[in-house]
Amino acid sequence: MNVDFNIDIRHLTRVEGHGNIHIAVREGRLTEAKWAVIETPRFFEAMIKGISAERAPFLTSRICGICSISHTLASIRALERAMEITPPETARIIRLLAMHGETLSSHALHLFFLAAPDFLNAPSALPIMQSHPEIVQAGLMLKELGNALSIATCGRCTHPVSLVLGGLSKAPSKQRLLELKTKIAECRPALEKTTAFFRTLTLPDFVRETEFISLHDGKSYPYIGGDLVSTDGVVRDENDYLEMTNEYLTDFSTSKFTKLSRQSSAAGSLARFNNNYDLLLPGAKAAAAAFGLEPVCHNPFMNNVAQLVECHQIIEEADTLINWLLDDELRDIRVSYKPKAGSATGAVEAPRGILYHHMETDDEGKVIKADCIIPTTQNNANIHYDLHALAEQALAEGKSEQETEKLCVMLVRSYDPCISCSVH
Amino acid sequence: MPDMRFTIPEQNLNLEPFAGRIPDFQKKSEVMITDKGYKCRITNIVPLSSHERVFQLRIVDPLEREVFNFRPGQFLMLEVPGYGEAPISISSSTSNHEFIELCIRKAGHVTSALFEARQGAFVSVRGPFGTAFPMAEMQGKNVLLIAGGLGIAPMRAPLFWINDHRDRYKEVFLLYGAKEPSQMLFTYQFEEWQKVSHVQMRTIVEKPDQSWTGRSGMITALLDEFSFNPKETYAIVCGPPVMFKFVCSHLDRMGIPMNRMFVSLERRMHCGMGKCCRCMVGSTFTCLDGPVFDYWSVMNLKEAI
Amino acid sequence: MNHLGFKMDKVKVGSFDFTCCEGCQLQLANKESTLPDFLNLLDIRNFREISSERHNDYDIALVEGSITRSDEIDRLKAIRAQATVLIAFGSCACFGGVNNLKNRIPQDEAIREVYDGKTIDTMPSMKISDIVQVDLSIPGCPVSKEEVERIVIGVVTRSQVSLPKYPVCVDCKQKLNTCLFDLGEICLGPISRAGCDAVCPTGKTPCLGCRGPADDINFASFKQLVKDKQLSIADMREKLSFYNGFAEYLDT
Amino acid sequence: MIYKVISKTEFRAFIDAIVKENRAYGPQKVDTGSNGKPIYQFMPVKSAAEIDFDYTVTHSSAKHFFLPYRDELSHFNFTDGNWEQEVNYEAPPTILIGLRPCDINAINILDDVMLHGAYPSPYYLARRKNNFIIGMDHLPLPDCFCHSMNRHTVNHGFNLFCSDIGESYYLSINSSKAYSFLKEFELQEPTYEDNCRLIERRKDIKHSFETKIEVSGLPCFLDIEFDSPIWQKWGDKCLSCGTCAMVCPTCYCYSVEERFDIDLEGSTRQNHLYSCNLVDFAQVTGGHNFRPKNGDRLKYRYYHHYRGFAANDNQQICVGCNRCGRACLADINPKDVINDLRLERESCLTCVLPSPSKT
Repeated sequence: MNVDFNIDIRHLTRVEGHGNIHIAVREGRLTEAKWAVIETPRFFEAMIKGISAERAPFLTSRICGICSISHTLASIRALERAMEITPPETARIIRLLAMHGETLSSHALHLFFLAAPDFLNAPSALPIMQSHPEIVQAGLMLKELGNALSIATCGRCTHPVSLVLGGLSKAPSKQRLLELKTKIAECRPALEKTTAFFRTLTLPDFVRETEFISLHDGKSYPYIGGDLVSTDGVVRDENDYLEMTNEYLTDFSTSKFTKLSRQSSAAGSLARFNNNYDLLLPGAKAAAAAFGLEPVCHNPFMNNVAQLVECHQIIEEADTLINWLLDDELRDIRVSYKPKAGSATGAVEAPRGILYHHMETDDEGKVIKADCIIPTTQNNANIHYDLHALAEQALAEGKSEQETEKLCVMLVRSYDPCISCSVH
Repeated sequence: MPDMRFTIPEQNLNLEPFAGRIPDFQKKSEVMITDKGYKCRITNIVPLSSHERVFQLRIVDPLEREVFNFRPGQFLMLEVPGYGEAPISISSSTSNHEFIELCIRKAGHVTSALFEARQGAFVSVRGPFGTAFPMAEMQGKNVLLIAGGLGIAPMRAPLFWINDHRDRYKEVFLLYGAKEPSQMLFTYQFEEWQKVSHVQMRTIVEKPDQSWTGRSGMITALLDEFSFNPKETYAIVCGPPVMFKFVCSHLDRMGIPMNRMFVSLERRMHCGMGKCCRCMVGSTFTCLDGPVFDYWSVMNLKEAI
Repeated sequence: MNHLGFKMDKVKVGSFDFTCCEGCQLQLANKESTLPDFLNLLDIRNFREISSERHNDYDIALVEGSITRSDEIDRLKAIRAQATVLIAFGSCACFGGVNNLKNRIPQDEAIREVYDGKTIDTMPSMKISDIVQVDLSIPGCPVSKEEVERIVIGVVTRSQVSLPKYPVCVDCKQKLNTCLFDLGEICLGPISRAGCDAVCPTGKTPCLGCRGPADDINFASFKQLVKDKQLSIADMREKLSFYNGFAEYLDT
Repeated sequence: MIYKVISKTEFRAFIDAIVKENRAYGPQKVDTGSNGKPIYQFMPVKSAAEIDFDYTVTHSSAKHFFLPYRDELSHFNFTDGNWEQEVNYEAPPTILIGLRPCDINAINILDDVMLHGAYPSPYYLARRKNNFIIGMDHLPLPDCFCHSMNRHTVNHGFNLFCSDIGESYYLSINSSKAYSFLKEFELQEPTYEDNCRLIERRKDIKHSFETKIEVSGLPCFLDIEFDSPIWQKWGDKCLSCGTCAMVCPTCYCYSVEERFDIDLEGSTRQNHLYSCNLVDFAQVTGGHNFRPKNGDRLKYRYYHHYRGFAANDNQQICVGCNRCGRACLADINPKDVINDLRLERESCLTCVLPSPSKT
């Protein structure tokens, strides 16, 4: 079969940020498959220099509009570790709840607004609102619950206001917590409906052996801090994050690439799932079983399913955390601290995967050096090489140009890339 | 189970704390009227110029139409649902119970929306509010009406009143000035005012064009064309603040007592009922104590002009 | 809606992002309870973040982000040429936002710091109005969905479209918040434009002025206040420069 | 009015019983300022234990229970080519605990404005008649000047008033509802000693005022000083942030806004508490601002408070709680402004004009 075609997608839609896909086929053979991030760089690591540690998390929050809470907490964790601040337990729980809110709402946004249209052959979620109103309604409910969790715990769902060094500036009221509990109960049927709906969709069959990296602390499903582990057996301390990432520059992308034991590696829901399956709650495990999802899964399209499994996990956990908080006085939420020189890494599991902020402070508490490594950065190389393998498989199966193009964009979307975030 | 001994039931009249100054709860209708307007149908729209139109409104409910009464000089709060309210002076005859006429310039977003509305659409009015021109006090005297620009709109109500009771007044003069001939409003009524109402009328424009054959200049120039006894004359001056300021000082020099000159002030109003305080001039409310003030009071009001 | 005998048309909207975190566009999908009604007001012609459909016949352009690369200037000018109403959406678009913090550092130094000196196409951050005419501004980091709803309704119905002219303190006091100055912190509430529902002081963190200055602010008195309370002028300057909304006051 | 005495423990039991069954608000410590002093506000309470009975003064007044910061005036429901207007001003019964005499006086002043003028407000009335007010006296703070405004005592406008006479409260019961609630608790007839203690307490309060403002003749002064440079001087300090009006118990100026519902099926007319200090208070359609300067706007607030407006019989509406002075970041307070004004006038009279007797 002698076909020549180019797939050239500029500014891929339904993802956060600007990325391009280039596929070139000459005489039926794949000659080029490229994932290029063309986002404008913002130089956060440069602009943060000289900013007070107190303000720094508010700045790094602005790296990303979707996972701002993760960025805030990664910076806070790095700075608290650098300046030896231990936040109170109550604050730790509330922060965790804030993060759950963000992950839930981000997953819901991705599943219903960005990914689902592909499976239903729609250009966006807007026509789905007409064709499948009850599904969109369920998605909106989950997203709203996520936002409500974040708003109650840190004041706002995008760019949180009350997450501060040393703990929290304000605790949620018991009244708000009780309202959240009711909301969670109301959302359970929506989650069931969502799961049932996604089971009706067919995910492309594609596998490429991949090394998955995530946090792991052995006690609970990972969110904030812990060891850095990979499915290839690598284990590192949080502060040794550079050994996990090995960033390098390519000439076609403004976002850097990373690698560990192989050519590329992946982070995200599927990575967390693959490394921490045993720590999932029964409900989440049951959801995974319903999709036949088992660790270690190497199909990147299954990241969508892993996100849905995590929604189950988060809703269960959030309920438990709220119960803990309802038994608490909610008074001890912030410790005071003295600025000091130091340096440390804060690693958190953002919705899209492991996120590192490394901060160095001087003795006045000003940030003198910072390094942020974003999950999408860690996925770029994997997306790039996946595209290559996927395009080859499609050609081998005799798929048309249109079919190949659709598979490629679906692949990129499965990673739920957060591109502006990756070019920070 | 709630302990009923300590529960305050809903809507319990709790009168004691008012200590003898209990508001009149019984006259509930009077309390209500102030916030729910009269629903009106726009029965006619008369274009006057590119930016000014007369809107003829008819109160929908026959009973309300019967009740609605006003005096020359009073204003209404006109509500265009969705867009909000604007204070508008009433431009029609007090004896006309069928229609209310409002002469409106397209200025803010409320009036702009009204200009889009079709004939037959419904709007709402609250009021009438404010003070009126003292038509009774003027009886047996000359009446000098001086209007500048859109100031002719509030002037129509006293003109209609005078027409209805022409024998009670001596000489009536109407001086009307506009910036340009095209901005002269109600030209179609000039003849009626002069012939039927026996009003001596003169017009003047600041910037004449080719079509204009009349006088040009400042409105005060027209005063020389009439002779009357200033001690026996009342004046009503409506127009932009700068205009009534110099007209009134001119009249003062002519010898008309300051408390016999009446002007209508305009301020931003949000309630029309003396509560929001947006229309305060000095310590007076334009909506309650005005909009009609005698010139002596205006002189004594801080920030009036 | 034709209760007055005239019909409202949906507005044809395009949403575009430049250098930013895209958090403001994300707000459009928030406030889920009114989301279907909100989307019903709009005919979305171009919105890369949520839809694959792209048309270039929009009347209203929401423009998010600041300008930091030459190709963005051309894209922005093309949007301006098409749009009847161009709305600067968010603090980055209105003032340059946090992106302007990089302008404090020489460009080569910033590139060396982040990209090991590799050739990177970038330039000092600029706000939208530095390049093209802006018809309406909705400041905020991120924008408040409530305000966006209000302004979109205003545009659709041609009713009043305006931002509050008064400072954040009005809304903050209405929430019965404790004044952050009483807690020993510098808050930009007294000089920043209201409309955010005082979300930061309500979370007990100081206002950083993401909505820029209110109308006709008394900056001299504010500076005196910081001095009188013996708070740090350096801290005040860091807050004032955070979103670049107060650029004109920094040297005074 | 019926007078009784109740022990403090029994009083708490009574409060506990009524707050449990009703929507209730009482003073609560919400924060500690950086100066170490507690900050109080009227907050929703569900038991007597949540109330700080020995509080000093709340940061914000109780005004918003009667004049909410935002209040719906009416709602329009649109149909094809037509609409209906709905007006609803019902308010749920609410118990307010611990209001100071100046706070209750402030509500009485609002009654004059909202209920006794030309157009009584049904919205205010609905709330006023459904609020059950329990007042409590207190020793003044160093900067309180309600005595100067003669607002440090109150004899109407409340359902129940408690004077602290040591181990017990001396109750002034001013409504049958309060009396029927109290009947379930142990009350004593005031003894001769109780009466003496009450008089002592009142004397004590009266003599504890450290801040005094001379307000006699102020209306006239304010008229004369309308163009005084004093206003510019204080205006230069004013941040025009509206804080004073928000915390004030009597500032009631408002703004009316109309907004479409998001589905465009209706619209809502709201009033919104405003302040004459805010920059666009006197701005009219077309953009002209009658009071573009901070000083002009600040003057208006003082004019309204100490001269009074025609609509409320020209009475002074300030009650002397000094909430505005305490909350003002620019350190503007009535005492200093009025003293300044007085000083200006008096020095002017003595230096410039010869005394009439000498001419």
